[in-house]
Formats: sequence, structure tokens, C-alpha cells
Amino acid sequence: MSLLSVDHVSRHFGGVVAVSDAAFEIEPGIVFGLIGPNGAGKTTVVNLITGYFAPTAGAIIFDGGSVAGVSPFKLAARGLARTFQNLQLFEGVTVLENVLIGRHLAFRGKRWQLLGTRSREEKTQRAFALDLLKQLNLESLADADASSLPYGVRRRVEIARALAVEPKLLLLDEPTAGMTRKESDDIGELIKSVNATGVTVLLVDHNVRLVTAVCDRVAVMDWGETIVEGEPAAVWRDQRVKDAYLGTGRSARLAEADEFVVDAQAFAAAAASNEGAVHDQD
Amino acid sequence: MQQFINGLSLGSSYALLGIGVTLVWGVLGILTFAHAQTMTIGAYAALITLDRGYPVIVGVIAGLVVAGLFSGLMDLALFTPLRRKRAPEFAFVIVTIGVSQISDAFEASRTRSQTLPFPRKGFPVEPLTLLGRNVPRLSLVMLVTSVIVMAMLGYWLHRTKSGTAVRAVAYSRDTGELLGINSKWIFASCFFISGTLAALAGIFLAASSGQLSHSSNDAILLLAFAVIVLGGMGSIRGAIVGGLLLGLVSVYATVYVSSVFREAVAMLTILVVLVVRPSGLFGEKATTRV
Amino acid sequence: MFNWLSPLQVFTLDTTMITTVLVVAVHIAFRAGLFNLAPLGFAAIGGYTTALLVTKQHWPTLLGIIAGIIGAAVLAGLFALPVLRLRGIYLALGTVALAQAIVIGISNFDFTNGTLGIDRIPNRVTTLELMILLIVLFVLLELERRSHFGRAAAAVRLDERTASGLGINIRRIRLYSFIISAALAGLAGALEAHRTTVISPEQYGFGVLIPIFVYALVGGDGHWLGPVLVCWAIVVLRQYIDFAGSAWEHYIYGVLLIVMMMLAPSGLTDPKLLRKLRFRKSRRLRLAAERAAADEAAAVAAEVERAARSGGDPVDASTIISQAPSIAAAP
Amino acid sequence: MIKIEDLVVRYGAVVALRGISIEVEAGEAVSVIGPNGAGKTSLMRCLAGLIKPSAGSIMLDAQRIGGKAAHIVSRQGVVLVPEGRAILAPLSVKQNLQMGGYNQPKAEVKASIDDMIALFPVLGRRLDSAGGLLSGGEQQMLAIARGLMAKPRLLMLDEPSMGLAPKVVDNILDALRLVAGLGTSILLAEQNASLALDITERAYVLVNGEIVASGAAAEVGEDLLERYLS
Repeated sequence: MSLLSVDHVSRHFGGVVAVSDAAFEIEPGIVFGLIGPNGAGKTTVVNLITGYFAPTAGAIIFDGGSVAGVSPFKLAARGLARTFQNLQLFEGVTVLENVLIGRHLAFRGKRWQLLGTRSREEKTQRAFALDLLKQLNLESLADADASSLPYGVRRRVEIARALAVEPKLLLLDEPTAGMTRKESDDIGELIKSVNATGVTVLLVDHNVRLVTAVCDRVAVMDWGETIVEGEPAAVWRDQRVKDAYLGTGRSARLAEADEFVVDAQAFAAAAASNEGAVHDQD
Repeated sequence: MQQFINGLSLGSSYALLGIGVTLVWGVLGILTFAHAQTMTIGAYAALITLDRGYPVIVGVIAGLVVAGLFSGLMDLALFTPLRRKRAPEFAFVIVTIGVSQISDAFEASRTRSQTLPFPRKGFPVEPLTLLGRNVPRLSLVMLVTSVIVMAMLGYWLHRTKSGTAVRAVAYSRDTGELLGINSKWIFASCFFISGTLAALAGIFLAASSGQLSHSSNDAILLLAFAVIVLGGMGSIRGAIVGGLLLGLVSVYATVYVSSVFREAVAMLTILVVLVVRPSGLFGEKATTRV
Repeated sequence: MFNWLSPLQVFTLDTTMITTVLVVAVHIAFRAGLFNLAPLGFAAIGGYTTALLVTKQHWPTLLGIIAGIIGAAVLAGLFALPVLRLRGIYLALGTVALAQAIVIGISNFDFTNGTLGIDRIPNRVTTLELMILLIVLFVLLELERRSHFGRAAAAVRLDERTASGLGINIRRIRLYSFIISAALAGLAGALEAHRTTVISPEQYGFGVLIPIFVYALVGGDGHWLGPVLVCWAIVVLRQYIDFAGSAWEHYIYGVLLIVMMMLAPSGLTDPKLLRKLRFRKSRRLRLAAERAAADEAAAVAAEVERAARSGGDPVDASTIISQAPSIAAAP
Repeated sequence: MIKIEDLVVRYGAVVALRGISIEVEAGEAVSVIGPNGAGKTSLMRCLAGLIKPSAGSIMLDAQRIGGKAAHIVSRQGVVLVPEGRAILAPLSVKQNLQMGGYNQPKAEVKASIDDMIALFPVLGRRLDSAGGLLSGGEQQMLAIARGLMAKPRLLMLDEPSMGLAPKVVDNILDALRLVAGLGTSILLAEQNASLALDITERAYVLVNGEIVASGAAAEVGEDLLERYLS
């Protein structure tokens, strides 16, 4: 049985159709890639799967249960964790604290103990978080303020925080946006090693290189629809994918050669609060 | 019917009050607790001028200029550096509380904490009989003034170059600066205008009650905020409608509930409006401008 | 025990300790991102509950105070549903409105003696008891801050959306914070009633809230100690200013607020401010961050070098795809 | 035309730029390449006057502009199209353009708007819609057009390709080439090395607040090779 099934889902915002017909299934244990041009609706699909939006039509089944109308925090408890396209670390808080916030669910049932840093539970969780940071080569930065770190490192911290939820399915929304080739290759290796521990991964990215390198299966979206699904090599050979995504133009090739293209929605969000976007950079 | 008229006339003072606040809070996004003191300063300046025997028009202009300068200088001296530091919203609130403390102490010491009689001579204070009902003429003047000011502000903000520049700078100070707009003066002049509108409300209220004390406008501050919430953030039309509605609610509440907590009844209305329609009557999106 | 203090000083000390409880009540809500300005309404509930039970039903004081706390908490629970739908400044206004509504209620009922208030409440709170209570409260606060709940509340304040995605039930955190805040306010109100022996609706007005709100904001939302210290510092300062006459008190208070906000616009316990100070001290952390930055620099250098070598001519997508498996195979 | 010497920018304890020197001649197109967080945006914002330099000088011909307020720098003809477009979302496209020509005579603003519509026809079709409702590509075009409304001597662009579809990037690059051809100097900050080297004659490589390489497109690579790989 598939771990996640997205069954002909659509989502409208007012009169705007963000997703018209998305359909794919993810078997447990694989790395699944979701790619497509800007504005194809990839991030909307991620938001639908993680409960931030409810679908207008269609069904999403995760691990045998429906996702529709379920709050994100409940889905997290059911084993769904994600990273955000525009990177949302808790700022002014250490790397370790960020990961510990991700351990929230592990404290379940022990919510009322007030023994703070001395409690056994806290010690266990701290050890878990530090171990996780070690696996991601971040242990030397455990006490650093998350906002003081270079961009690439912050991306890794965000992945560490999502892994702290101990998800069955990890959704990575453009984890390599704005990264250099070396950094995105590192992320590729990280995804592989995470997958090796049994976590299923849904990777949403523009980076054909990365997707080819790490994904077992790929779905391509265009204009809110999933147009092709299959093994990467076969998908790239598909004429529809060439037309919709790879293209033949100079920039199209550039786009795949480097990873400068970010999704239009991240940009729209940045533009909506452009004051913030202008300030936050440095 | 008489209650209705009373409500509208109370509401017209709220509307005038709301317009002054909406320019800085609704448009520029700065919640100022010094508005009540600005009103008092303006009214006090008018009172001194009138006491010296100058005509009403001179007194009003003196009040407007003094309160406008007070407000504009507050922006230049305190908010400009805060903006440069990209201080969070509430830092501005605290600073305005500081300013209100200082100016309240100043006004109190000038008036020796006494309630002074405000000369009503020359103000249109005699009631007018309309359709067999008593209509306070001053309220009518206030209402007409509010509507005129509303129309002027609306035209300025949406149709003129400098008004567009205000909206540009209010949306993003940095972007406005990059386009060559001197944001410092734009903010200061908005505060100047807001100060003059506060003074106008302060003078009208002092003239209609015939007295002025350093604390006479303190209770009204929350009402001004309430007017904005009711009408919707950044909506000038909303400030007037919100003000009138709040006036009506207050008057009817006084009649049917209790006269002691007239303002509090108004606050209760606010709670209901906030819960039912958080963006106010004419507001755009409640979440965008907080 | 406090004989060495003048009666006025003892009075000020008691008042300040009770105010501290209110400040903490505001802080607890702020920490979860709730601009809750209703504490005075809940303080009124606490005060009236114990005053009525002790004077009319002859309950023991301790039970009266506990009933006051519970009363405030229950009312907060009832109003949480509509009020907590609001955010930011709207929540602030909504809670002010709620507090006012509570006060109207009190001043319009007969059993609360309307606007006249209640007098002859037994004075049974001593300075020593207040002091012990405050110490216990501080210990609890610190434990709670370091606890799992404290961490989740901070996460909700920093970013609700992300916190939700990590399994944190935002609504519950906001609800609990609101109720705890109300309970503390109820406690403060009950203590105040038993200390001053007289209460009336007007002592819970908006003007009384402003200084408490100021302490909480100037102190910052990073740590409970910030608002508490600001509260005490201002009280001590006021003792000295008092000699200079009352107008000067307002002048100095006003100037102080302005200067503090100009120097630390995010409050004195802004986590970023504190962290920066710590970061400057820690050599190890700095080195680690620099190493991470240097790694990134080397990666970029390689990247630019590659781009320049290909003369700006983009690599064909098909070659990338054919290269890709080798990347995957690399260790 | 513009000469930056030993520019240092600090935010409290954090150093964003560690003494960098850059020069752009009249009519030249120059890029600054670097990763996220290298200091590109700090550099652009400092040149535009949004951040005060901690040390160093910025000279426009014989005039000091370092440390001057942004609106003054903009009037001198140094105009920044900021990262993330910074469209004034509640204002219409036309009003955005008008604000771009804030310090231009009224008659010229009208003529300039027509020029901008000729350059980006898509803007002409959407003159009355709110800036915030435009798509990412349209917003970037509007941001560039708005910058050009001020008749800049030096047009600075901070990551104009960010978040855009390849096809749109092509359009924008074509427009920039056109602008450069008209004699406007261009300073382009880009993370994407290939793209930047493709449209500018000269480049500086900015890493961790320092210039690590500079020169003509081909030289930049050799320079880096020497520094890091030998």
C-alpha cells in the first residue's frame, strides 16, 4: 500500500486555480521527486498534503487516513514533517533549541512536568537532538544563534528540525533554492542518507541534476496538473516534459545547469511583504 | 428621534477624532497614545489666544499650528531615529506613552491642574431647532467639517502626487527612499496634519463643553482607537461611519444600560465587531496591517 | 520583621509585589505572542470573588483567594473562544474591551454593590507572605520557562505556522497561556483586595493598565526577569523622584521610557540582543560559524570558476542528466 | 564614473563587507557575483544609501555619495532595483511608475511612462491594476521600468533573476541589454555566475564580504583557479 496517495486533487483560491488535477502515489521507502515550472502548483500541493490548505476537490490519503481538514500539528503527529521553501527557522534561538522544538511530540504525555532542564525526559531529548545534529555535521554549531549562520547551514538546520519529528514522510520544499552546486550536492547526499534510515522523502525542486541523482520516481507538474510520472530517466525522455519543463531555450538550459530559479510563490510571498524581504537579507 | 440626533452629534465628535488618528495609525501604521495630549495642547493654545481677545478664527489657527508642530516635531525627533533602527511596532507605542506622560505633566503644571473655562463666544454653540427637534449646531459644524476633511484627505492620498508618495512610503519606507522620496518629511508632514486634526477635535470638544483641563481628553483615546477598529484600518470613510455608529451605540447604551460606563459599552461593541468582522466595516484585510 | 521600614515603605513594597504578579501575568501571555490586555478585568474578578466570599459567606481568606484565581481562570476559559480568534493589535483591543465589559458587569450588579464597591474586607495578607509567594512564583516561572511548555510557547510566538508543522497545537498553547495569565491576574486582584480592604470598579481602569503594559514591553518577551526588573527599577526610581515633586515624576518617567526604547527597541530581554552579547564572548562559536562561512566561500569559488571556464556558455541539460548518476554514486 | 574604495559595512558585531573596492565606468555593465549572504545585498543597499558605510568612500565622479540618504543618492542618478522587486503593492502600476519619476518634471514623466510601455508592453496592458496583483515576471519588469523612470546614470539590480521562470529571465535580460546599449551604466548583483558573466563585461566575485576575484569574464575563472586550486 502506498504511504501517500494524492487522488485527483484540485485547489482554487477565489477564481484562481492553483492546482487543477494533481495525482500521484508514493510507495514507502522511496525518494519521490515533484518538479515543474514556476507557478505549476508544486508548493500548493505541499501545503495541501501538510494540512495548511484544504483541497477544493479530490482526496489525499496519508498512511491509511485522510488528510483533508486535519490541522498541520495533527499530521505531524501522524508522521508528516516538512521544510519550507523560504526557510523558516526560529530566529534568535539556538540551533539546538530549534531542533528541540521539533522534538515537541516526543514529549507527549509528559507535558506537565515543570522540572525543566533537569528532567530525565529533557535529557533524553537533548541527547537525541545532539545526535541528530552530529549526523548532519552541525554539532559544533548547536549553541549558535540560528539567524547568525550562513544560508546553506540554515537549510541543513531546517532539515534537522524536520527530522526531529521522526517523520515517516519528509517533505522538502525546494531545499536547494539559492544554493551553489556543491551545497546542493551535499543536500543530495543528505537526502540519500536520510532515506537509507527508512524515511520516505518527497522532494520538490527545480534542480534536474539533484532530482535525477536522488529520486526513485518523479512526477512533473505543469499548470496545476501532474502530466507525467515515472522513473527519472524515462520522464526526461518524455516529449511532454521537454515541452513543459526542460525546453530548448538558452535560459531553460541555464535553469537546469544552475539552481537560481525559485518558485513563483516564494517570490509572491516576498513581494507581498517586500519590506521584510528587503530587510531580512542581511 | 432625539436620542438619534444626540447619538449622531456625539458621533460627529468621534468621527473628527477618528480621522486624526486614522492618518497616522491606519495609513502610517503608528499607534499613538499621545493623541489625547495633542488635542489638549491644541485646545489650550486656542484658549490662550482667545483669552487675549483675538477672534475665534485666529484662536483656531493658533491651536492647529501649535498642535501640528508638536506632532510633527515628535515624529522628527523620536520616530525618525526609531524608523532608522527598524524598531518593532510596540517601541513606537511606548515612546508615545512617554511623550503623553511628559506633555500631560506639562499641561497639568501650566494649568495648575485646574479645569479652565473655555470661551465659547464666537463658536456656533446655540442649539438649532430642526423639524421640531433640538440639534446642537456645533455638532452639525463638526459633522460637516469631518466630511469635508475626509473628502480632502481622500483626494490627497489617492489623487495627488504627494499623497501617493505618502502611501508609497507608508507601504515601504525603503522603497520610497530608493525612488527619491524624502520619507522623513513625508512622515513629519503627515504627523503635522494629524496634529492639526487632533487640535480641531480638541477645540470643538472644549467649545461644546465650555471647559478644558489637562486630563479632559484622556478617556477619549480608547474611543478613537475603537472608531478605527470599527471603521476599518486605513479607511478614512470608515473613520467617519465608525465614529457616528459608536456615538449612536453610546447614546442608546446610556439610555438603556447605564450612564456611568458609556465608554465601556462602546468597548463592548468593539469586541463584538472584532469577533464578527475583524477587518472592520470598510477595512481591507485585517491581517496585513498589524 | 519589617520594622526598619516606614509604614509608607511597607505599603509601597506590598503594592510593588502585587504589581509584579500582574506584570508576570501580562508577560506569560506576551511570551506566547498574545497581546493580552485583559489582566485588570481578571484581577477584578479575583478581587471581587474573594471579597464577596469572605465578607458575605465568611469563607476563610485562603479559600477566598483560591476561588478568586479559579474564577478568573474559568472566565478566561469561557471568553477564550471568541477572543483568541484575534491576532496582534486586534487582540489587544479585543482584550481591553473584554476587561471593560467585566468592569461594567461588576458595576451594574447589586450583589457587587455597584459602583460603590466593597469595603471591610479582612486584611490578612502580610509582607512576609507576599514575599514568600513571590519567591515561589519566580521559581515556578523559571521552571516553566525551561520546560517543554515554555519552549513550545516561545515557538508559537516566533512563528505560529512553522510551530504547527512541527506538531505543536497552537490553539492549545494560546489557550493555556491565556488562562494562566488570567489566573495570575486573579491572584493579584485577590491579594490586592485583602491588603487594601476596599475595592471598587474604578480601580481596574485602562489607566492602571498602562504602566503594567509598559513594564512588560520594556522588559521584553525573552525572559520573565526583564519585566520584573523593569517594574522594580521604576518603583525604586519613583521613590527618589517623589522628593522632587509630582510633575517631575511624570517628566522623568516619560523621558526614561523614551530613552529606553531608543536604546533597546525590542525590549531589554530581546533574545537576539542577549544572544549577540553571548556570541561575542564565545570564541568557540565564532570559530565554528567562521569555518562554516569559509566552506561556503570555497564552494562558491569552485562554482564561479566552473562557470567562467565554460565561458558563460550554459551546459546542456542533457549532459547534466547524463552526469547525474555519477553524482549519486559518489560517497 | 562610480568608484568605491575600501568599503566596510557592519551590523553591530557582524561585518558584512570587509573593505571592498569596485569601479564602474560610464556605459559599462559590471556584475558582482556571490552566494547568498556574501554581502551583495549589503553592498547594493549601501551604494543606494539605505545603509551607512562604516568606513571607506563612495565617489560618483568627483562627488562623495557615501553616507548620503537614499533619496539624495537617487536624485544623483544612482538608482537601485532592490532584491525581491519591492513593488508598492497597493499602488497601481501607473502610480508605481509615477513614483519612479518622483523627482522628474511632470511632462517628462508622461513621456517616460510611454517609453516604459514600449520597452515592456505587458505593463501597458495592466496600467491600472494594483502592483501586488502582477505575476513575478511582470513585477520584475515593473521594478526595472520604475528604476528607469528616474533616468539613472547607474542602474543597480539586485538579483533580478530570482524566482523567475526561464522564459521571463530571457525577456528581462534582453531588456537589460537594450538599456545598457542606450548608455546607462549597470551594476548587477547575481548569485548565478553563468547568467551574470553572460551579460556583463566585467565581474567581481564577492565571498564572505570580500572581493576574491575580479576582471573580464574569462579572467575571473583563472584568478580563482590560482587562488583556490593551486
